[in-house]
Amino acid sequence: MDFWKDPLKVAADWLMGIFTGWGMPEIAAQILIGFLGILLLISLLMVLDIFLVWVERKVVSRFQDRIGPNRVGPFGLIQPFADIIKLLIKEDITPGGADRTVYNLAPILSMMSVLILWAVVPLAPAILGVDADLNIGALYIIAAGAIGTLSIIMAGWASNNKYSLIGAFREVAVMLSFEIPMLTVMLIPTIFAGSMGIVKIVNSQDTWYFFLAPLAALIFFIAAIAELGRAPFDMGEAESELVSGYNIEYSGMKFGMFYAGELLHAFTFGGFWAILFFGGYRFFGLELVNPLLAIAILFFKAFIGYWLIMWVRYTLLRIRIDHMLAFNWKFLTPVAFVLLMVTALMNALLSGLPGWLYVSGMFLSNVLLTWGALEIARHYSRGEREKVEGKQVVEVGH
Amino acid sequence: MTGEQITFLAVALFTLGSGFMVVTSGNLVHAALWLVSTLFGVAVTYAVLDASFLAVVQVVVYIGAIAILFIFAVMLTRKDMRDQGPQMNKNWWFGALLAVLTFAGLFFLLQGWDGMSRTAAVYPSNFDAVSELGNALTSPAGYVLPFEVASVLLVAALVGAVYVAFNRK
Amino acid sequence: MSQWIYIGLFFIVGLIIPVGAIVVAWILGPKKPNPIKMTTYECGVETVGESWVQFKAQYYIFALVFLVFDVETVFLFPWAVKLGSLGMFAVIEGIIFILILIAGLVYTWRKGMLEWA
Amino acid sequence: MVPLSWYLIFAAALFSIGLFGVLSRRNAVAILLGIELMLNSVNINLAAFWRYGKDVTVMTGQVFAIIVFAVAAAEVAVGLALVISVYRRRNTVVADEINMMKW
Repeated sequence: MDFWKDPLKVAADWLMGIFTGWGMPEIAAQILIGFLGILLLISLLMVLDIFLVWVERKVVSRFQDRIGPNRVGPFGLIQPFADIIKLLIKEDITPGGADRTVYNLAPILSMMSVLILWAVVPLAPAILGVDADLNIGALYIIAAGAIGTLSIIMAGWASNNKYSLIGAFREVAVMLSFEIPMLTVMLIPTIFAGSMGIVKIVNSQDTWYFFLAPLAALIFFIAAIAELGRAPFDMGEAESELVSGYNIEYSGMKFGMFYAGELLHAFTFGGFWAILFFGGYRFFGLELVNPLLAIAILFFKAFIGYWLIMWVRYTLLRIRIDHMLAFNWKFLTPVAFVLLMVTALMNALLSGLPGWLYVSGMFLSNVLLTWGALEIARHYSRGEREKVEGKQVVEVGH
Repeated sequence: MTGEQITFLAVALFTLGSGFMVVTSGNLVHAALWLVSTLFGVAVTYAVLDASFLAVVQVVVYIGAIAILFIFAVMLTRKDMRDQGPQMNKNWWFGALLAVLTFAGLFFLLQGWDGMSRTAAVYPSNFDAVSELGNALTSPAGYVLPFEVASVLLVAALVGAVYVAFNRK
Repeated sequence: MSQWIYIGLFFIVGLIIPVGAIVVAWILGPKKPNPIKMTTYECGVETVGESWVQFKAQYYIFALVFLVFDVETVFLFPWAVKLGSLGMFAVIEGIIFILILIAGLVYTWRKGMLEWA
Repeated sequence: MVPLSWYLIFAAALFSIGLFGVLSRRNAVAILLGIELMLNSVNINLAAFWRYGKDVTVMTGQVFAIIVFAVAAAEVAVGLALVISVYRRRNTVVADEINMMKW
């Protein structure tokens, strides 16, 4: 009975008993248990990652009206394992002019920047030390992203290839630019929760923050796609022009690290989207029944976010880099700043009011702001178009 | 030796070692990458000091922005991948002497100070440093003016940098 | 501090796993390098000149603008944490801060620095 | 526990390394790298004094450190812009050769 209520705690206590029985000091035993827990979590994530390869391939083929992998195992489920074996026994080629140390370090850092994100993911209401409630969780996400950015520029530079350098520069420019709206909208859950700690943000979401700030959720989603370097923002690895961007010279397992890191990163950002705006592991009190159920809820929500990211990826075309950066700096960033000001103001003005009025006021202000921003953008773009094409623009019915 | 002391020594050695590589490395991109590892070591030092906010801001601002800007600048100001010529000027031995003297002087000065062996203040168990920092930065009794002036300073820096480097006429 | 021990463990495990995967692949994989294999891949076309290409200064400008905005947004985090309990004064203060920020953005925009020319 | 002196000596060593970089490097970008090291050592001191002061609830040390972050960012932005501006006009970043103000 006790075991099913909190299996991880029971396991931790059991291990604690064993380790202290060996004469190990309690602190060392605790750290060792933490280490084992983290090792378990990350190993499970790597297994999930292998599974994500299959999901991604299956989903893209459905989007493109194909069948996808279906030969190895039922529904092609064993396919990713075959891929892993191929990656493992493939020759690892280092290009002649490469800067070896930096070249080898880049894929490792790329994978690490994704794995360390899980340090602040709150998996369930009560789970051993893995979900350290840092009071700076929101910024930690950006900090991990900074290491990812660095790994890309390292890969691009060390490969000694024109394409990879250009790809890395584009990718980094896009990632840096979209970090500003992302940081700005991350301030909005912080304002509502009164804390940067991810656990506090989840716990204070009695109404999902999506209803308080739908525009912020949308901006976060767009910025996350750009941060991941996925289509329509996959400028860094534009296959048709840059071959593969920053990871062109990588082969074998090192390329596998970039690829697996990208997929897990997308899934993780789906998770963060759920955590910041859709209540994380919370689902009408269901999370209190059993921690494993709470983890299942979180992963389900993360999968929905991941699926949306895939949907966008396989539906939209790649955007040109100048359009992409202009979209960020001239539209997304100002909108995010105005949204932040409006949210802060509304939060102060509406704070005394009953719950439903507060929520609807916030929601309405967001909708109004979205409408206003789109109107201004449409007006501006019409003006631009007239400048280019002369005064012959006729509004074409949709 | 407690665990904290061992951690501190390891981090300090790592940081100083990479700091030394920053100033001696012949390849400037390598120097910038060594700077990243130095900055990361400093971030870990902040974490050891319980200054969580500073640790994360160190990574976000220094590694995520300043180091990247340095790498960009290095690549923008070079004609090819490799640097030519010596990286040290002919008076480098004088610089080294001065640096050693500075360190010796600081060490000597610190020796005479009686606060040196001070141990850390008690850290209240439910103390939220970030919240307290927000209080200090925004309450009228705190540092409102520096907070606003920092914003003006950064915008001024942006305007100045854009004007100096990229004035297209 | 105790939270940072776990974060540190995450960093260590996060390093061990990719390093382990790459080392295993290195042990298992064949190693038969030859000069053709090791050349730079540029779609089969012979590589011309150094890999260093003069890249656009525009990339640098975006990094520069990013740096300034990054620092300023980070400044806002302690403000946002404390916003609920400080009332109107803090809100107005934050709005002034953001307006100064937007002034910087507008200046850069007007100067034509955000164009990909 | 780590005594305060360790942090101060660590910071002093980092400062000296940065000083060496500033004094002996030829490349202007590398000189700025040295300045970054020096600013970081100052920040370590500020954080250490915050932690080792009488009362951790007094945040002055951390506020100072954050202002130093802003100053460092501004310094890098303007410094590198100057270097790039000089590079565009003189085609060099070697500090010895930048002598337009010398007669």
